[in-house]
Amino acid sequence: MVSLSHYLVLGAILFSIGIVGIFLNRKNVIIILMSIELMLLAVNMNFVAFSHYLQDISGQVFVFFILTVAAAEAAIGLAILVVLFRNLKTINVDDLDRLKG
Amino acid sequence: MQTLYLLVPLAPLVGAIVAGLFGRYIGTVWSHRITISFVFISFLASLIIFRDVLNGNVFNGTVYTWLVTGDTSFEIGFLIDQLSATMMVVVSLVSLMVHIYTIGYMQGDPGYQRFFSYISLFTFSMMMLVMSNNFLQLFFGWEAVGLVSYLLIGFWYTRPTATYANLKAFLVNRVGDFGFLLGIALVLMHFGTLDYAGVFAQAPDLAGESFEFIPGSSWLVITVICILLFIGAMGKSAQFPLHVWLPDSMEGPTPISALIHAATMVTAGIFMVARMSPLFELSDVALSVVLVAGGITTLFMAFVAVVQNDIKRVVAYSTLSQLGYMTVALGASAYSAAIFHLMTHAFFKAVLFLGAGSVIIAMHHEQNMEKMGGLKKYMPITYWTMFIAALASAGVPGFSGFFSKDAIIEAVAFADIPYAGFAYFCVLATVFVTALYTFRLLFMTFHGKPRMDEHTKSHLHESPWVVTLPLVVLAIPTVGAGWFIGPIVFGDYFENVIYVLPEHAAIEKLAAEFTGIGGMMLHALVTAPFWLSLAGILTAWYLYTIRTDIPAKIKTIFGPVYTILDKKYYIDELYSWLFAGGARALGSGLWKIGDIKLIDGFIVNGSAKLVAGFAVLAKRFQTGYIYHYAFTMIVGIFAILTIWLY
Amino acid sequence: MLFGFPLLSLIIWLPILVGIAILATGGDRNAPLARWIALTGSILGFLIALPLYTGFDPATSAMQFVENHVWFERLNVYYHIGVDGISMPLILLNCFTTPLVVIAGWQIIQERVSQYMGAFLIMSGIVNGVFASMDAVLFYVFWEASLIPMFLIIGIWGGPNRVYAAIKFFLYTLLGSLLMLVAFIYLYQSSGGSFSIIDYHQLPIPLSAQILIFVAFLLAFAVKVPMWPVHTWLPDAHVEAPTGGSVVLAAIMLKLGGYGFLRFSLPIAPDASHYLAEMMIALSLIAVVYIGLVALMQADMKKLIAYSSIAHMGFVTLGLFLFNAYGIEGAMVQMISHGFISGAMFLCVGVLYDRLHSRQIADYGGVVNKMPAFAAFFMLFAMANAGLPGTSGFVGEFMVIMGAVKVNFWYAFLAATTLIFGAAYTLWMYKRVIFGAIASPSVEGLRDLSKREFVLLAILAIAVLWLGVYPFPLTDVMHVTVDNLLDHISNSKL
Amino acid sequence: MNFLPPDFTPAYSEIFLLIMVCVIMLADLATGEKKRYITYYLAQVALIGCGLLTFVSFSTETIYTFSGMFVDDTMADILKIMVYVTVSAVLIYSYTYVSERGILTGEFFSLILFATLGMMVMISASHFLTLYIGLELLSLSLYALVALRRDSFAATEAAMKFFVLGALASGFLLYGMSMVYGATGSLHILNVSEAIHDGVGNHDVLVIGLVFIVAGISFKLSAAPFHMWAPDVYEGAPTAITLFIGSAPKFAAFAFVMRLLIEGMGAMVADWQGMLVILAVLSMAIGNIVAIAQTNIKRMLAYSTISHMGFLILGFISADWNGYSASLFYVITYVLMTLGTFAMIMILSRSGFEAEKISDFKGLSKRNGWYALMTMLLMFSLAGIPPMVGFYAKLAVLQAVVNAGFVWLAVAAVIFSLIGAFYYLRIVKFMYFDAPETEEPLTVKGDVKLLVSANCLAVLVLGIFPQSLMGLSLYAIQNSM
Repeated sequence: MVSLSHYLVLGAILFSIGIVGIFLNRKNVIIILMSIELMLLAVNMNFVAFSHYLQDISGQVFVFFILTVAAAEAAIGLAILVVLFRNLKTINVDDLDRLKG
Repeated sequence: MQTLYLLVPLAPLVGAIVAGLFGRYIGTVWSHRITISFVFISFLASLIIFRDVLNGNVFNGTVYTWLVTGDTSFEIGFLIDQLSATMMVVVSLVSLMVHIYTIGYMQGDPGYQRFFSYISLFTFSMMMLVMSNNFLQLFFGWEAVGLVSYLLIGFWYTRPTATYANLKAFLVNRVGDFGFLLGIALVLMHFGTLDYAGVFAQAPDLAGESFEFIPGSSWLVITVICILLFIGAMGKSAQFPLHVWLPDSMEGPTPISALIHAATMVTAGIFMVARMSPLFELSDVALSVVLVAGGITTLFMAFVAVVQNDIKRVVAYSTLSQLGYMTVALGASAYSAAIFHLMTHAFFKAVLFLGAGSVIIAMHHEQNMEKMGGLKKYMPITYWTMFIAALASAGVPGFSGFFSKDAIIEAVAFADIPYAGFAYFCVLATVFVTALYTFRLLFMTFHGKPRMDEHTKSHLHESPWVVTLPLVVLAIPTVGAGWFIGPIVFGDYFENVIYVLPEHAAIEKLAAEFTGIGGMMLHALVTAPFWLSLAGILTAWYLYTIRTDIPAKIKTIFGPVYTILDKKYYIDELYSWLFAGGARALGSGLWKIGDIKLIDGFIVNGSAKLVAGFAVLAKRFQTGYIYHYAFTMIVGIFAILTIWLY
Repeated sequence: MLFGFPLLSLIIWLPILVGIAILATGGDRNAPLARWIALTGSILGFLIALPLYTGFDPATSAMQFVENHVWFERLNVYYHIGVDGISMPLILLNCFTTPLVVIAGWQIIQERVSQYMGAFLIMSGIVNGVFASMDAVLFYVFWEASLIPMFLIIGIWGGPNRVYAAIKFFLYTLLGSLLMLVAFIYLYQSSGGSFSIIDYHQLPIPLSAQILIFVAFLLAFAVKVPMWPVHTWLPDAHVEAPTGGSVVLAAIMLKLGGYGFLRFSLPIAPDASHYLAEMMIALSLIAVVYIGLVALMQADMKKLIAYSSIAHMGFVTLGLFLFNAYGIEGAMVQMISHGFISGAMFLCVGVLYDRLHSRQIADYGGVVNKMPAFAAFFMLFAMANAGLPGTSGFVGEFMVIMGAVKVNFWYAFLAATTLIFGAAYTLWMYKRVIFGAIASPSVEGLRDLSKREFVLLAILAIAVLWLGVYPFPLTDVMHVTVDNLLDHISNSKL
Repeated sequence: MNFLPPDFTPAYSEIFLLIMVCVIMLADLATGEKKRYITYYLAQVALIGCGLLTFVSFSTETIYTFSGMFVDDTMADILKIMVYVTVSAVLIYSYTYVSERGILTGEFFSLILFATLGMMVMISASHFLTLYIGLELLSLSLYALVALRRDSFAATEAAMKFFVLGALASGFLLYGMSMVYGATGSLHILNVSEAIHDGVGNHDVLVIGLVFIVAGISFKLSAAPFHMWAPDVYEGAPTAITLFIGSAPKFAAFAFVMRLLIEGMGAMVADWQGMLVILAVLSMAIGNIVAIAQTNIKRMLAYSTISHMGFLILGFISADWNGYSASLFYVITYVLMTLGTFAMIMILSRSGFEAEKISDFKGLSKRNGWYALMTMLLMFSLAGIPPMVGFYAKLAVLQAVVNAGFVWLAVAAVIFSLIGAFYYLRIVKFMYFDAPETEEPLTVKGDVKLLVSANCLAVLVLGIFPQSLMGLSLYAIQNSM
């Protein structure tokens, strides 16, 4: 039957997909925002799995806070994206290299 | 009595300071009056002390403690005994005469006061050297004398040859002092004190001791000390390896050549070895080294003197050769003979130099003998005083030179330490050569046809009294000094001052045969030196008055020999190439490669460039792309994870 | 504490406060005010330092004029200052030199006078602090702080290539002293939490640790002395520093290294000192011979004198590692005499530089014809630099050579070569600059010493001659301290 | 089931600040462009109020409220007071700069105060949740602040980078927290430390959790492998915001480490000590070496921050109260120096001219001697040269490291600080040895001039009498451990 380690493995896979999404992606910034969301959801998966396994509710309460924070982050991320687009007329990741050295 | 001892060195010092610092304000006349009067006071004081020493009371006390460190205390003090008393008299007399002589010689020279202050300063330093009762003060006097000779040789500082000569003189003296200081260091190490009395007392029981001087071989302590001290003497008294500076020091004004480079400074080395006789006696190796050095110098320098045309150079080389005589005497443990010759030589050499000086004044500073001749008529006093000095220098019986040189020659004959034979041969051969070049000088300058141009010839006249008076005054002891040989050399004059081992009995044997001055002169007729000197005089007379063309022919026949002698065996060139050139090359090599390239370029700036290189390299990692930043973070995490989990 | 009055603190903080007051006088309008305050401050600094000598009791090796207050307990650091036979002469030398430097810079420095004078006075106070501090952190704070004024002096008023020289000087010394900091912290640990130097003297340390500590101290002090491999900053710093700067640099900054060896390396790590003595002696002898030859070849007067002071300081380190009374006292005397001589030599070059704005020997020749009084002074100092007996230069070298021969004849042999090299490079430079006919029209225009310069050189000449003719009072002060140090070094601490 | 209202007294200052922020936002609506100084004074009043509140409720024993999620101990109070002082100083320094650049808007003040609130929550968190909430509140308001200057390309790009990497880091942190939660079964820091102490959880899971947490921490501290964001954000953001990012959050990061790593996972000291050593060496190396090759002053100061954080971590490595108090002292002195340095940059830049390049400092000693002297004090203090306070900070930290037996680390730290000294020296060189490029006199408001002088002289005075600050940091740590 589906044990704790299965959930953890799933959580880990989702998490690493999120990470890979950030540094492998060359196209645009929105995909980065999406992969950030994915990472946070993977962590929620972990918390719920542990909370159920430990029969302790506080893990799941934590998940709700993470969800709200993730929403706030998405909001700010998109706001910055809009400002970025207005200035640089592009949201291609490769063009964001003015600051370097 | 103490104040008198202090007066002897301090009076000239005060004179020097007054003339030196306030020379401009007190004018030329007053400056020479003050310096001469102070030196005269010093001369009088030394005479009184000499008489006091003669009737027996010797003084050895300290003036003040210079320094105390590591349970030894270094003092400044005086040792007044027969040896230092004689030296004081000789030094102060010659110095007084030179002071008077300079009034005439340095007439109208801008540096007049400065010159007087320097010669008084010289008298002060020589007195400190002679009267000291410990090695430290001896070394102080030693270097102070070297300094003043540096100042005086380079007196006419605008002449490049003069400034080159005084630097060379100072550096060669410094090489000698280098050995001397190491000798003093060893003395302090082995005897624990620098005081003569203490050192001489412990000397016998240290005779056997030896130490790993060079890691392989073990040497006698006394030998090493004596050789090092003798290196100092060689530097100061211009013996063979370190003689190169004396001929060049003729660049200085003639009075100082007389005072410093004939009578007093160069004899400091001889005085020192005589003073250290208790040490030298204990090591035959050192004595033979002294002997050999003396022998080489006396013979080879005499040869060079024969070919010189500059009047002062001839007298300079003659001084070198006579110093060789004294060194040979020291080597043969005939210390009293050496001191006696030192005294007589001081007088007749001073006359020769001052005479040459007066000739130079008359000839308007022309020093080349080939342009002189027939001055006899114009300068009778100079001629006759130089004639007496020449006789003394050649060793003609009756004159002082004969007694001291003859004593030395016979002492060497009796000496039985290694290389005594070689020294005896050198000393004998030199008698002939000395006579030759001394009378060559006399005949070329005073006899024969005058070879100078009309203008100088018309101005030829005898030098003023200021110049001729010292000549006459010094001519008297040139003749008379010899007669005191009895008590000084053979008697007990230096009895408790100079210590001679029983087995080095050269002087005792001579004393046994000594039957008074007359007897010695008669005895001389039988011995070789008299005939050699006579032969020398005759050849000089023949070559330079009768057949003046022969010397030119000899010169062509013996071409290469002549050039070697003329170039002074190329020693000057060797030294300047090897030592001066070598030091400069090594210096620039070490500086350019060592400092600039290696340390500065490679290590210091090199590391700076290395770090700057790393900085630029690391800066490129900051590419500006978000995914590179994310990538480094992830790599970071992955690295730490692998380290900690496995 | 002399009759209840914190004399030593006053000696340290008075110059610093006066320096700050001068800084406050602001711009160049009231430059004369800044100069006069500086002069009175420095002379006052010297006068209050005199009771240090008169009130000093040469019979005890313990610290005198001690003041010990808590500075900050967090790291157990105390404001602990005191003076003994080793540090007292050096403080006097420092207080003696500061007025001279202020006078030297009187006319030459025209722009930013207040900062110049202020920097020197603060510098003098800080250096007094270094010599007097008995607490490791206090010592380190003063040691590093002394870098800042000298860095600014070289950098602001220096010659054309001053920036490189200033930064090189700063980083070179900083490298050494940072390792010393780690050594202090290690000692703090092993001594169970105390920064007092006196505890370190008694603290038993294993040999391997001692060697590490010794190496750390070696790097810090070798750079300051400077010893042979780490000396390349000194010629640059000297050539670029203004006259006053190089006088202070030569007369005082180099003594910090020698003092450091005496106060730290020898007593704290005696076994390591014995273990590494041969290396140290070898380095010092290299300094004497190698640098002597290099000095021969310099075309720039200041560089030549800089190299000559490295050679003279080679004697100091040689003397220190002979472990006998001659050596150490000789090193002390050499430091004091070198302070006078090289200070005077730099002033002489400064006199020439102010007139012709060139330090190259080739630009001069026949100066004696135009400046006889200057030539006389320069002769005296050149002779002292060559170690002529009767001048202070000889005393130190004589004692060190006497000490060296006790250890090994060939050490003395190599050390004595300084007689020849010293005379060679100094007098050769003297000949090319002073003697000879007037070389160039610019030399023709030279005028002799002004009254100010005359007084300056006269004071130093008297000092050099006095120490040469009668050094007894100086050495008498340090006997007991040096003997105490010697038998402290002789018994091992393992 | 009766609901007991929790004891609000420890959180009074947080509540008061929240209220004041709302008041400011409303007040900002009412006031037009001209009367912006009202919101400015309100912000200052808010900070002073919080200061009073914290000061009043100051007590040496630790109080837990909100069922153990919020703690108020001496360290928290001292850190909060430090934060208030820093933030009000930031506001004073940046008022002229910000008004010249047209970003003197209501959002500026509210975002800064929200960030301060986030910091305060982090400082007194004793539960993973409060810690995370505080962290996110701080981070999000910082992202917004960086992007405040809408028309500047650099600012928006910096904001985006800061946002993405910040989000990634908080993702790591959360993942670590989940692992630790899974292993120890509780989110309360006290329970977690007891669980680890008793060896309850599976060791490997704990280590994974620890690694991810350390990653999150080192991002916040901008320590080496996770430092990449700092140079770009410091350069891109307007100087006022960079000043804010470089100073106050460092206190929060310090508290973050103390709460999470020391109080929470103190038992696993063997593991995280090694990690911190790696972080410290890397950040000192990269920070000092790369800074030499910089020409932009803000980017150079970013790398200098990285190297200083390396030194800060040295304190934690020694893993005892002596080390932590050394680190606290280091943080305080570091913030003091950074405030002064950035304030000088703002003084140098005028409307339209950004003092970006290091060479803008050229000839400052001729243009204005006083500020040159002030900057020199700062530079020597940053380089760690006595008698400035920077030296004592380095001394305390090095002493702590040597005490823990890492002598080689101390030697490495000292060598890196030597390399570091060069680029601080270069600024002093520019100021004193070179001629000025522009002859513009510096126009500075009275209060800024006063505060900058106080700030720089504090660097010197604290250098001469360091006992006050050192004693305070020791007192703070000892009472809260």
